[in-house]
Amino acid sequence: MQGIEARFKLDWPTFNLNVDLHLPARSVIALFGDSGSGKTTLLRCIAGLEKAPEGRLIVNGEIWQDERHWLPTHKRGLGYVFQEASLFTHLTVMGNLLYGKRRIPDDQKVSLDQAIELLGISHLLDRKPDRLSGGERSRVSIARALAANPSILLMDEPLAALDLKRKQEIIPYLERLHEALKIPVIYVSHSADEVARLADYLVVMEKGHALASGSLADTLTRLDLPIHLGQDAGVVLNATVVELDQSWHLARIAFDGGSLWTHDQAFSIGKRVRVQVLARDVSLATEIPSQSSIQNVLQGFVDAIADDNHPSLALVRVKVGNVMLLSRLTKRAVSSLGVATGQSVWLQIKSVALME
Amino acid sequence: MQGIEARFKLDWPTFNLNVDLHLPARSVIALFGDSGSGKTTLLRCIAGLEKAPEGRLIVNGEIWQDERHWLPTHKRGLGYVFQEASLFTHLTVMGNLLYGKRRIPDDQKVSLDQAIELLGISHLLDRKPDRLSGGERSRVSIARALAANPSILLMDEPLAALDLKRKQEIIPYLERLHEALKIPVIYVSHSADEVARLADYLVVMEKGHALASGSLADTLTRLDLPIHLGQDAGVVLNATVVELDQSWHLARIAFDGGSLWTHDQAFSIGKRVRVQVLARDVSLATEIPSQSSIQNVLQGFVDAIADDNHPSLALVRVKVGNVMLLSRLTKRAVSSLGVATGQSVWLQIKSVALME
Amino acid sequence: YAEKINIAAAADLKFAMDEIVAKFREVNAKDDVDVIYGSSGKFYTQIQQGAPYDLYFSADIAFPRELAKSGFSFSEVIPYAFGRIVLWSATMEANKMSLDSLTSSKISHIAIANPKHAPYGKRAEEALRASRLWERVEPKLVYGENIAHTAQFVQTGNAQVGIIALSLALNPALANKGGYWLIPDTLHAPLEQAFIITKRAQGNDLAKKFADYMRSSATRTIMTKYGFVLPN
Amino acid sequence: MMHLTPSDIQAIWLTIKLAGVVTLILLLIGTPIAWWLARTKVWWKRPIGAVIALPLVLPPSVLGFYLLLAMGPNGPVGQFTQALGIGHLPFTFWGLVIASIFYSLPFMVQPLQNAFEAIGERPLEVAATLRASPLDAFFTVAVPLALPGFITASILTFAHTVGEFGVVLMIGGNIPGETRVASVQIYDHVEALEYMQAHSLSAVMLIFSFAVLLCVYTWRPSVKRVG
Amino acid sequence: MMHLTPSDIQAIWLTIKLAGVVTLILLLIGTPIAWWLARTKVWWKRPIGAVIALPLVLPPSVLGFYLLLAMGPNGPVGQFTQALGIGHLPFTFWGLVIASIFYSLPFMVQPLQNAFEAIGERPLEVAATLRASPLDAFFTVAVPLALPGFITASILTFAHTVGEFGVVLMIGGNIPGETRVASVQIYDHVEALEYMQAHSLSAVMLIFSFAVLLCVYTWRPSVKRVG
Ligand SMILES: Nc1ncnc2c1ncn2[C@@H]1O[C@H](COP(=O)(O)OP(=O)(O)OP(=O)(O)O)[C@@H](O)[C@H]1O
Ligand SMILES: Nc1ncnc2c1ncn2[C@@H]1O[C@H](COP(=O)(O)OP(=O)(O)OP(=O)(O)O)[C@@H](O)[C@H]1O
Ligand SMILES: [Mg+2]
Ligand SMILES: [Mg+2]
Repeated sequence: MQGIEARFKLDWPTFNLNVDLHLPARSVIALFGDSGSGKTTLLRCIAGLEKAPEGRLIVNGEIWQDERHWLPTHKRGLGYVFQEASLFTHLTVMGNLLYGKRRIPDDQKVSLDQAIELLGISHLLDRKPDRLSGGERSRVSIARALAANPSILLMDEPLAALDLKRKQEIIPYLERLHEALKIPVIYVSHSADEVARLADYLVVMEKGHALASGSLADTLTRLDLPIHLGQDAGVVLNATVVELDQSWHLARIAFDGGSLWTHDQAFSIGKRVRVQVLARDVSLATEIPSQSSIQNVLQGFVDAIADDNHPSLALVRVKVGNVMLLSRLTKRAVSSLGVATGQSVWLQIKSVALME
Repeated sequence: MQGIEARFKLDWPTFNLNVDLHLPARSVIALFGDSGSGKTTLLRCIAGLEKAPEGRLIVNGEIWQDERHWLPTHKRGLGYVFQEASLFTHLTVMGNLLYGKRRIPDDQKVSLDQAIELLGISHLLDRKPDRLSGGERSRVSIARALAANPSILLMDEPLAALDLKRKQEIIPYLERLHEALKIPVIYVSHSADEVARLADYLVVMEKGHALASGSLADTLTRLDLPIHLGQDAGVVLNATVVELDQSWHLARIAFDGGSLWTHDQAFSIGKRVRVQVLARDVSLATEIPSQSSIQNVLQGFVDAIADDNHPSLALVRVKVGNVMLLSRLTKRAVSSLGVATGQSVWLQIKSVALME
Repeated sequence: YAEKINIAAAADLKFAMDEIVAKFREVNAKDDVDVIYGSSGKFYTQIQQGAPYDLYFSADIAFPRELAKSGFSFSEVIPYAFGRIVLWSATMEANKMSLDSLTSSKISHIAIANPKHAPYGKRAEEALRASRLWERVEPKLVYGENIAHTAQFVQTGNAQVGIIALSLALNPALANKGGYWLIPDTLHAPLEQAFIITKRAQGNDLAKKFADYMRSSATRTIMTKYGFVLPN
Repeated sequence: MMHLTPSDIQAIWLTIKLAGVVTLILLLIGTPIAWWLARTKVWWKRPIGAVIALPLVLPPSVLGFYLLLAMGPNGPVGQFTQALGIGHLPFTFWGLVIASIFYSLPFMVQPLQNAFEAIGERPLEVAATLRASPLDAFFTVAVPLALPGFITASILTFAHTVGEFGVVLMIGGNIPGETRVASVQIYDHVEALEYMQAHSLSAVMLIFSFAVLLCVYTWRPSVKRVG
Repeated sequence: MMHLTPSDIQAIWLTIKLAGVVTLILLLIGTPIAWWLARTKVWWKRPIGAVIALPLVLPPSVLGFYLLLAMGPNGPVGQFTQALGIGHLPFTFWGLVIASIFYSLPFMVQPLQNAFEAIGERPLEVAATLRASPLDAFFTVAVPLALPGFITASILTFAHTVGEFGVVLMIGGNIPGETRVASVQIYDHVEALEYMQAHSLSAVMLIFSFAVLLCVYTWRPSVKRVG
């Protein structure tokens, strides 16, 4: 049996965790939720650091916890990036990195050198953790978790302390790693952007419960949820590169409903990519738009209209071919354009974020 | 003499800090820079936690450090939100909050109750810090710094551990606080969004040096810098509410170059507000746009065109009335629209983020 | 082959016994004799618990008697000396004093061994009581753990006078100071000292040999020199 | 079996008084020393740290003998106290106190030093940013955070002073009500072969100490750290 | 002045051997006890903690007396060792070792317990996520992080064993080469009024101890914490 079956019940005086999740194997599962909603607690239960008495945890067919079994943390073969970097203060950075690596067989799959290079910590290897900046510490702790060759990776806001440039270097690396290792990654993040880039599957936590749990495509277009993703509501599309425009460094990608231009990342034709289209980047028009800098225009039909997180705003779900896209407009625009369910509209997509 | 004069030189084996800054009084000063660029170290120097031997620090005319003077930290009257929450583990949340408050005169200006309420920590007051989640801890530490009624506020990535909803509640509160207290705030952040919303003044750090230092309007439209702000290049406008559309919860705000519609936040006519316009939200057209959901259309002249952070992208600076706006387009669009310096263009602004 | 004995000896015997053993070694060069000095009471307890002592020289005959009674002794109880006590001072002319001088206001502290368990202390108390001085001097008394400790109180000047063993007062380390005054032995019960060969030394000829050596004239000379009054 | 003579009871009171006073004074003396050792960066803190532990390696009664010499009329301390008009310290309660302080200092300083070092810089930095002067921060942050260290140090010091008798015997002179503490009294009972009385007094000391220790341990907070 | 007799030198070696053996054994015994006390949450850890500190409150020679009774031919321990064929422990080197272990246990356990508590859960949790079994994590994480505690505990134990003579005298019987350690030897010198010899031996002990302590303190890492 593949996948992760996780059922936990915890009763703390101030907090109750009660989840029953079935998570896909080999996915990046985003854990999303307010501060204090129980994300860290859930990760700790999965790691075996918190002992939920009535728990049940089966990872890819292996029983980690049920009424009779309890696999201690060090036998679970996981990688955990703690919310606070938690480096060993008595070891150098290199000592920290080697700590896990030494305890696994030699034929491990993650190259430590590569992790060190990609996380930009090669100049720090001889230092003790008390001589590192906040972001440096969190990069070391990501590398440390990866070096232990986990069969499941738990990451608690790993990129929160990093600058955008760093994030943009690390995220593709994590993606590649995930592809190469074929392991599930459970990823806590407050950034809808990160979630959209990395995740296939989304779990939204609220007060210790899983409010929603499903594939990214399903959960992101559920109009009752995006409020939790705040301004960054949007959808993720799977597409194929079909045309390259080398002079302008652009690539045309086709999906189940049309095609879009995006930046070229040294693609080859036929490559499968994921792109994110944010609702805020999608505007609607009832006529085909005239000369504009917006180069991506698609045609679709309005599927649903819902309130957004401000009374002046609406989220409109538009069906383009076989996929759903979201657009955020003012309600006045909905009214003045006369947008209604079933109507044909033009979508102007200002920007498409590439994810691989 | 108003303002902050800060000159520090530190020579560590692995890192050199060398800055000479003149910062405005009563501003929110954003410290922006890569991980390890020295932001925390600079804050620590200002706070007197790091003793830079050849330093000079004058805050609103008061000498905090020079060749002869050294004001110890506890006499500097500052508030410091550390990068790691650093709560006192032997005190409850309330004990932590009262720690600073007890040490200042009674007629202090920040209401602790209000801070507690706005940071959403009222249910945590009796707990010890080891029973808090990561985000809860960082909120408590913000409240603790505020409660000490600082005359200058140093904040090291205070919102990094928080979800978007929380951030959106806290940022306006910090803005109001800053307005009410009229104190300088030095704010480290990796989020261009936060910087744009909060800051008046921007210092960009790189390898211990201040790469740029200037008002937000100046630095944000400097085309050689936005790469550091990544995808979130944009400008900030000061404007006045001139019209309210109550039925659609919209407000029209006028600035030195036209007017824009934005969400109504229970405004009254004449209120001064700040709005952020991101380059990614601005598209250009050479003809006046037809029926579209985009309701904000302005006219302006192309001032400059520069490369953006991907070879396919360009940043275009457009002068609208007396202010500059930025627009991000593909180079192909620049070419196909024939955008050139001095040309008249229409700006379609998809979204305007309100800051107060 | 060479034999070995451990002698447990009361601390007041230290100087005399060292000399006796040195002489004994001259005669029995190949044999090994170790002397361990300490409190008689402690040795008594330790012998009951199987301590490896072959001869036990007690400052108080009561201890060897008790051991003999309970079967820890191989020999009969052999008295070897009577101890005498003296008034001694490091800072005053003790030879010009008597017990009555102890009431002098110049004397704030008088050191005696703890009468509760130290035989010399017990005799000191008896002498003071017999002179009807006890009540008057008791507030000035400080108690040493044993007679050597008592001497140290006096020697360091912390107590102006002390009642110590004659054997100690004759010791070169103390003798040259202010002299001593011998307390008449009519004022206290005799301090009879005795030794035994322990059960452990049953087959040990060397122990027997040493016990015999105690009766030699060489030994008697040494004992007398150090202020012990010999039996008969 | 638990019959105590009045002099036993007097000895117990004296012991509690002595150990209490010594522990209190050592808290006052040892805390700043430990704080200084934990935080200074000068190289000669190491020899000083070593010197503080030195009295431990001398047998107590030998240490007592040296103290007796030093505090006596011909010793330097004795001449000093004489000049001050205090008189001489041997055979007095305060002489015992001073000797015990000297002897128990490492038991106070070492655990405190470790506890202070384990706090780290950060809490004190935080306190400074919240307007607490170094002294204020010391009492409101360092001391509460080092509480387990204070408790260990106090227990070791108190118990050690209760149990110690070599030094006490040497300089105290075994004076009832003044310097005859329980440890000396038990020792005297044993030496006088009064085993029943020794057992009773030992049992009382043990039970009393156990009760006190139990209270302290129960009340002792466990250390909490947030990662 | 520094003239030492052969028996002084023998006593010094015996002392170092005794203190070394006791410290080593106590590291082996005390560490698991301290670890357990630091980490268990059962209520009866508190009485156990109190019991461990109890031997401290008895005067050493009285404790020695009770140990002598227990380990002697009629005592329970004695009968047990006799049954094992080891014979009796009093008046042997190993008897001293056992008595000193008993007496010095709190000096080992208490600082270690504090040091272990100060580590907190997090480093051990991290170690577990990096595949370290509890035992592995104990040696590779807990021990290095508690190093200052180990050093303090070892110093206190070692020095205390070097200095202690009440127990040793009672149980050892002062037998040359077997149980006559330096503290007893110095004590004997003082009792015999051989002050010069006492001074020499004391000075040697102090200088030697100072040198050892200085090395330990110099090498001792300071605690580092990252906020
Ligand atoms: N105590 C120290 N001793 C020596 N070097 C240090 C020390 N603390 C930090 N550094 C180094 O100084 C540089 C600047 O650190 P600083 O903490 O100021 O960075 P930062 O800009 O705050 O980074 P981040 O965004 O990751 O928190 C880093 O390269 C770091 O490795
Ligand atoms: N040891 C504890 N004992 C009791 N309650 C706790 C404990 N740790 C956390 N909590 C509470 O449990 C709830 C969930 O905490 P958790 O750390 O899982 O939140 P989170 O979703 O990770 O939040 P954040 O985004 O702020 O890190 C919080 O309300 C917190 O106050
Ligand atoms: Mg969390
Ligand atoms: Mg930093």
